[in-house]
Amino acid sequence: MEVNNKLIAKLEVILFAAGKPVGFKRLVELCEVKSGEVEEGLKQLKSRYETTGSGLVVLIHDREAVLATAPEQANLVRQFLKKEELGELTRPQLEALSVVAYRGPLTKPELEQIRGVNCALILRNLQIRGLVETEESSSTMPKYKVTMDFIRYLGLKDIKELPKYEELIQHANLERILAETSS
Amino acid sequence: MEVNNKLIAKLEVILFAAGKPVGFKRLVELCEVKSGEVEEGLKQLKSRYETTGSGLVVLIHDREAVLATAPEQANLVRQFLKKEELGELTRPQLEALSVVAYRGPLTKPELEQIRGVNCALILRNLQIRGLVETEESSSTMPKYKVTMDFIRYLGLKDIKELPKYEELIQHANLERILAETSS
Amino acid sequence: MYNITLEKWQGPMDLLLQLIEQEELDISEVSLAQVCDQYLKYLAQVEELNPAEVADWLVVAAKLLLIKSRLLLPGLALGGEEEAKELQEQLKLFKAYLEAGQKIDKLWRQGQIEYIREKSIILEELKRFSPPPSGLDISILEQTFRKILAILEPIIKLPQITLQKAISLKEKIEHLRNFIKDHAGLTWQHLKTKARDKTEMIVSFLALLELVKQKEVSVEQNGLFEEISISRSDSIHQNIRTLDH
Repeated sequence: MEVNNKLIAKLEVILFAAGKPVGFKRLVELCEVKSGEVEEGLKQLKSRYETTGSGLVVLIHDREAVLATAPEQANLVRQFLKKEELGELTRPQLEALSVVAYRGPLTKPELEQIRGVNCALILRNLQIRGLVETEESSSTMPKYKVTMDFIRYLGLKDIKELPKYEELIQHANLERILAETSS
Repeated sequence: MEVNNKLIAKLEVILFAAGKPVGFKRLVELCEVKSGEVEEGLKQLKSRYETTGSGLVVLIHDREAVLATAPEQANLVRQFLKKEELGELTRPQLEALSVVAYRGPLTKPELEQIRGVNCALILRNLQIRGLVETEESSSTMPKYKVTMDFIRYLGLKDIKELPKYEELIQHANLERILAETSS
Repeated sequence: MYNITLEKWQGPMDLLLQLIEQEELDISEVSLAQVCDQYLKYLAQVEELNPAEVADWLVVAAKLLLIKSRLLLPGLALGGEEEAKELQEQLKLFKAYLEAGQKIDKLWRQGQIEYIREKSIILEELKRFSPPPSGLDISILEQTFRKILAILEPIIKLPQITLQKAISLKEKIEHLRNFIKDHAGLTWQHLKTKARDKTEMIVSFLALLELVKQKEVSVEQNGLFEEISISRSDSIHQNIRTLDH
């Protein structure tokens, strides 16, 4: 079957952005083509990755597709994740963590207002490490707080046992800077 | 430079697994090669994505690389991830941003000299939006520069694609040389 | 007269550039002198609108006045060649970046964002609680949080600081006004040497012009390039020349 390159690029983009298996049905919907075309497109994407000597592979199983790293690269991925994501905390990570610990649960914009820098990647990392998690909330904006694992790791039963907890979270500077987020 | 395909595959795997910008330094460490080889490998990976008509692109900025979706795929990704569009940039933000983009890294007083107004709040807002960051430096005065997010949001592959980049950057360089020789 | 409100201007450079462009002039010393009065008119409104930025606007006002006076009254020997050159350069540079900013805005609005994956990929085996290898305790958290609270201090105070700067400039003008009024028979030369730096000299001159305009003092110059003497209007009423036009 003739499948145009545009479709292949679209499939690649969706699989990349997803980072997990995506069903054929969803792919058909998003690409606005027939099911057979999606299957053919995936086949061609798969063979393109194979022939260019890429480190990535397209896996197809049970009418789902995923873009993943080749099995022989697992060690490299492990090494990378250990160093980059699970190594020592960087200064900005530690700072964000201390704010979430004392002032959490709080939203990302609130954290950013206090820190004065963008915290998207920092929060992503703290979540991977299991130090921070989002709280179930009815509002649209998720709130971040430290995990029970982290509280226990610090030797505490409750995060409110942090030194000078009451005094520090009632600091006037915090209220005033947060007042600016809402305005 | 001759770079073997294995290195290119490794770089691709790391960038894919990271899903965020990775510094050249880390790439050198993980691939156990010289810095020049990483740079050459990235260049070849970048051009492979371009020539195969892939939906993905390799972006390089400020000695970091990231794997991202191609600019023309933005609508598809937005639909898939249900992403909202970015808010507008205000005029003062645009002004400050263009100075930092063409002239950065530069200090706050240098920026203020050009804009003629105090820029503390603007810089803070741009940092919170993730468009500007400070450079790690030993000097007391932090220097500001644009981020990889800035490159990504504008759909550029390289900061050199900014309108009139060469012209404006030459202007800045010339002034710098003049200032240095006169002092 | 242009019907524009000041909220539109993002700063003195922005306004200055618009004034020059509306007159269809190039950026030059002459055109800066030409738009000086219009600029001052706007400045009067800016003070009411955004006190936090008055200082920035005043500095440019002082430079413009100096440039204008220099062209009108070369005999004053005010200096100011440097200020004129600097302001022109600053304005040209500002214009270039302003235009570049508009192009950045165009790209931004196209929304052709290059997306990265939002979530990280993590190997199943690494999905576990991972504190930093070298450890972390509550005292580090406390210290870090205290530092962050301290850093917030100047940010919260920011609007007040700019305001203070503005007030001190205005106070300086007020102070000089009183000084001039109290010392009838002063010469410009005297005032000039009293100034600690160029900015203060410019501000002195600004104050002097203001007083002349309000007819509180008179200035007298017997010939081109000669000493200018300043006196209270109630003591001398002869040979008044306002420097205002």
